[in-house]
Amino acid sequence: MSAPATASAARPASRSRLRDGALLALVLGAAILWFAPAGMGRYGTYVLSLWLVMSIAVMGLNLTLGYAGQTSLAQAAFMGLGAYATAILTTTYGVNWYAAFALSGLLTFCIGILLGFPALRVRTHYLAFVTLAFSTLIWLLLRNEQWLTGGVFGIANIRRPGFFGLRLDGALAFHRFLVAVTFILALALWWLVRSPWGRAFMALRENPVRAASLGVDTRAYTLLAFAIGSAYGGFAGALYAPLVEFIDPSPFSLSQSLFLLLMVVAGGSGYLLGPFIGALLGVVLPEWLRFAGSLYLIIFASIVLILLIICPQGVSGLAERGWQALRRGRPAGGAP
Amino acid sequence: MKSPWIMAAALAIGCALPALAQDKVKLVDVIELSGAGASAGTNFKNGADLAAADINAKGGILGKPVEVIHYDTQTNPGATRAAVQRAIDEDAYAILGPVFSGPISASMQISQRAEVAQIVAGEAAGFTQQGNPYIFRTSLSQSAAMPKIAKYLKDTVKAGSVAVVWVNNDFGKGGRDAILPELEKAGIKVAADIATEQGQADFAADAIKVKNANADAIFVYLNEDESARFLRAAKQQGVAKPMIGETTLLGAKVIELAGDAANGVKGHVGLSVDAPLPGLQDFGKRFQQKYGYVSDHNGIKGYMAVHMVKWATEKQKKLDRKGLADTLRGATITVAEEPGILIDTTILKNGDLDRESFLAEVVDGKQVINTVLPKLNP
Amino acid sequence: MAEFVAFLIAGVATGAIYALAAIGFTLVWQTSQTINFAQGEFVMLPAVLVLLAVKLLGAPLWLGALVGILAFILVFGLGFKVVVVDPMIRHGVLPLAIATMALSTIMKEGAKDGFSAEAQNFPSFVPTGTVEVLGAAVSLQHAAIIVVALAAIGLLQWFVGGTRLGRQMQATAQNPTVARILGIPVERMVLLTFVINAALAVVASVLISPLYLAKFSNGETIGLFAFIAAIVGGFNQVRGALVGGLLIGVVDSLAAAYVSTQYRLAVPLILLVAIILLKPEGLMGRKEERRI
Amino acid sequence: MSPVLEVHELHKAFGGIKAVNGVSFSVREGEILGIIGPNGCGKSTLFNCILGQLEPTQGTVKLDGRDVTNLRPSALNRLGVSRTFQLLQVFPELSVRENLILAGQEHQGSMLGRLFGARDAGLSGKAAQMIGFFKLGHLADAKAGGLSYGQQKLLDAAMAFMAGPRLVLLDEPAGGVNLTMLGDLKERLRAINAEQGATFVVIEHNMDFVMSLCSRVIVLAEGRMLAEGTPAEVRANPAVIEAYLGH
Repeated sequence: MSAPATASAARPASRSRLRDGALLALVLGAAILWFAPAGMGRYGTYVLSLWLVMSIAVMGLNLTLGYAGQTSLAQAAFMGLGAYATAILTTTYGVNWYAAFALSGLLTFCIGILLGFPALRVRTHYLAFVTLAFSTLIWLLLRNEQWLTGGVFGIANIRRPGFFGLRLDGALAFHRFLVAVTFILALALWWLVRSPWGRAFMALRENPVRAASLGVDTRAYTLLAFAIGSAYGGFAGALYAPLVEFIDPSPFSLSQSLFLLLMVVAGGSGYLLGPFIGALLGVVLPEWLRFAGSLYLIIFASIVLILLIICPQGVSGLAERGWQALRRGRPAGGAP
Repeated sequence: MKSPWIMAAALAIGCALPALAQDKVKLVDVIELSGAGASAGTNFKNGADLAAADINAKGGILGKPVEVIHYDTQTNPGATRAAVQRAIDEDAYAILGPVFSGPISASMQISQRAEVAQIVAGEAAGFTQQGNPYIFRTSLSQSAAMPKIAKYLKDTVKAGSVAVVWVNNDFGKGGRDAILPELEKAGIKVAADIATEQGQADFAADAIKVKNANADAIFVYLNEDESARFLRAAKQQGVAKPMIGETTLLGAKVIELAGDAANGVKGHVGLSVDAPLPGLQDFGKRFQQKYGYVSDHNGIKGYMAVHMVKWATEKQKKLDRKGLADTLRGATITVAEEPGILIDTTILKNGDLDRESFLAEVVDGKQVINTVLPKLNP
Repeated sequence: MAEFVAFLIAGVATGAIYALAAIGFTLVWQTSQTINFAQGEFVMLPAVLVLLAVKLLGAPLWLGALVGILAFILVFGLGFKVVVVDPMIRHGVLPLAIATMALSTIMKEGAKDGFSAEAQNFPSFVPTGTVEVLGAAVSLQHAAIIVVALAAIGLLQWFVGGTRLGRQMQATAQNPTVARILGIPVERMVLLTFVINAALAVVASVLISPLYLAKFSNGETIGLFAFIAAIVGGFNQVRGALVGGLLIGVVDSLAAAYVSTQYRLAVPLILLVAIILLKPEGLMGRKEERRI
Repeated sequence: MSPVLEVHELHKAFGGIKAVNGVSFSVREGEILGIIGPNGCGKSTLFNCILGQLEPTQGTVKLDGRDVTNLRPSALNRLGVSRTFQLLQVFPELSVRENLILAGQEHQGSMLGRLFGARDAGLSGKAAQMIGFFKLGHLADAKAGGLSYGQQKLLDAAMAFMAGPRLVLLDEPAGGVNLTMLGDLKERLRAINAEQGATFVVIEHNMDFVMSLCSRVIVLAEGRMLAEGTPAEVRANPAVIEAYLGH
């Protein structure tokens, strides 16, 4: 996944400034989303909530793929692990949701490290194939081990958490809870990618051999990129289960992993806000297109296809290019 | 970079449509139109559309036209929940569908909370056992159908051992989990227990396994096209033992696809357009006229679901959402009273159904009904 | 033993289906580093288009077949290359792979909405009947698939190695820059591989659909297995598709027989992981050069 | 005084081909050692074996008397061995400043400290100093990918010095650089050598560059050491003349 080589004259690296703009956008976004559902009905609120949950999963994959350059086709599997861990712990064992949330993150973090090991041996598409196999194996486990996971019938009546005695069962209350959690997780990721770790991840993406020669422990960072990205998948799952209040294996299949990958790329891989845009495209756009009746999925896929053809770097890439062109005082042109 | 949030808000507002005035009877069909359940869902959708057209041609329900809106579940619980939530926000009078038990389980609490009747096409046993008073079936549940099959295997086929072939989704697994205890009760040995994948490329290995199990009979519980392909593979491998199945093994689609290989297949049929009931046969003809193919049981379910709403609404003489569910619960709908129900149906307190069903056999490429099984509690 | 042979033969017969579908994977990868997630849909669609043409035009089968197949090759050979691959290829493997995912949704949904959500019979030009191979029954259709897969790979090998056009194509696959310097029309060569890919998809579709039925969702399974087969056999070798396809077919069949029907899919996947970790270029593949 | 780097009887074979065939040498503190030889003489393979990029078939590498054979590149780097590559190796999507901070950050503190510590790992000052030293001041915030070839080459070298290395191995630093830039580069390298007492090993093709920069030169041919000495001695060595003119 080589970065586009821009042979043009030196251009200002506006990334750092953009990222601080990203912080502002995060705060603003959280504020807007806190109040947005007013008068929107439970459906609109639910769709927004679902969008936030998917955004968390996409954020994780964006770290693994967009920042650290490690292709993973298993993010939905991690979401599934998190969702099932939370569902089983809270329904069967009566564990507090917050503890289950933390344990889900820990579990997926550890399994993410394990999945990272092949990445030390093989890269790019070969790595993608290994994660593809892993993703399907997890799905088979979720479906077949009925004694634990409920098998094809899934797990129903998953309770929503409370907050210091406050009940969050209502659509709006839980939505606000999700806004807060998403905001915290996004903030953590914002901090992470700005820290030296983020720099090391990007170095790993752009040139692992050179990075190693500069003392970057590529092994540790590769495993961490997988582990943290997977943990975000686990967190998303731990929120998905109480949001839908029911889980079965279908939302954690290979095709969903591919779909999450689509959201990363379409939103703009390697951009902090890319996952939000990607998940917006993947979750909210199809809902919105429902007015088109039976053709809505064709229209949705066509929009994604055309978007990618016009801008392979995704919406964020397009926005950045437009922004730069605007600042240089000339209209946003086509491809560089 | 604020644009995504604004876009999100705008899109979400676009999602939240204003409630329509009640000059129509608005039914929202939340159904599998893509993903693993698309074939079943499309049948159900067409059946419901045909029912709405029929009802509107005769002046609607209480003089108001019926409108059926279809929302795709993508065979995914999260998307299903969104669709049902939307239906309720849009003041749907009743919710039809979905078919798969995952999507049903993910959405039935929503309609329960909103006190809206949800008339589903699922056959798995579980969801009517949770005390939800707003869920209704359109077919016999597997826990009602499987005892009949076990009895048939024991008394008519006289099988001492059976090989069970099932598709590993909620439908197949549900059926398998329901038949195994019944077989045990009937003293029939399970010689082989074979799971298959939905969309599996080839059934040769499964057919060989069945053949080697050397059971007295084979119970096949797969979706229609997989049923057809399994029958063909079994024929090719020279499996000669009787093939016993449920509605999905004896349907017109299976016979069309499997050709010769379907001949001699026997079993229990809940709903069939070949049943010896004029209503069902007439429905089958008109469905084929309109859509160009033969309806499977899901098409019949869609048609019935709309007519269940019609009957109950006319019974309570008003468009009362909560009343609809109350009226349906425990009701018996007869064809004499409401021809659109196609077959006399009793709705139990938990939403399960009791009605006649059939024992059938495929002879010369046609489904022939041998026996009509009475209701469990006539 | 007889039982084992029966499973083995059944596996080979199924494996031939995967092999036939996998050839196209390896071909487009070689010339343009394109991972086509819509490959399964490429195999699903021609049969559907033929039936659709017959239905819409009310034409006899041969005419419908002609129209459907030509339309497919035009749109998904030529059109796919020009409209989707060309603008995206410069931006690396991933965006293009994602675009093919979107394309697969369009093809699948299009087949469902434009044709039917139900499976349909597809006529076969191979007579029905079975042959006995080592005491196991194999349908003539399966036998034909094996023969055609072998022939297609033989033909491709001959074409690439034995004809001027083929050698130009191979040179393009190995090093487009050098090929361009040598005066080979690289663009046209790449285009040619996409047309061949579409034509192979048509052949696969016509042969597989009588068994597998024409249905919009068929691409999912075939695509996944063809993908696994191509990787196991070797992504950068056409003959790898054959070896991988047959191996995966056999492994799948034996897994269903002796491991667990519920976990039969797991066995080919574990094989896949093992191969990637031990011999990443695949059983038959060439080592790809790694830049330092 | 013990040598900084000791290479003892290093062998590396690829299948049957012996790319490096028993090379031994040592590098003294503060010197600039040049390694020259015709194409395919094993220079780059030797480098890659010393730096842990390749596993030597046989032989040892010692840094300050400590055995570092087969140590991973990142670990070796943190012990103070830095390098540049023959082909350009900067991080194109990062700015010049970020490239430099990256080059130094892994030498500071612990892994967790880097996560929770300062964004620049306290290296902004050092990076600015390097930027000034290599005359890249006007480009500090530009993406490295947008720089000219020569500028990238300077950045590449600057990165190698960022962590204050004990030893720097430069792989063809002059390759593809125009004459003015070449002068700049040579002058900068000399200055670092003089000011910081840094020790260099330079692989080079460009004879003039090596001869004018290095204090000692090793000549490789077909995986073996052919000659060793000051630039003047090597230039006069008949075997060297033979090897070079023979090709």
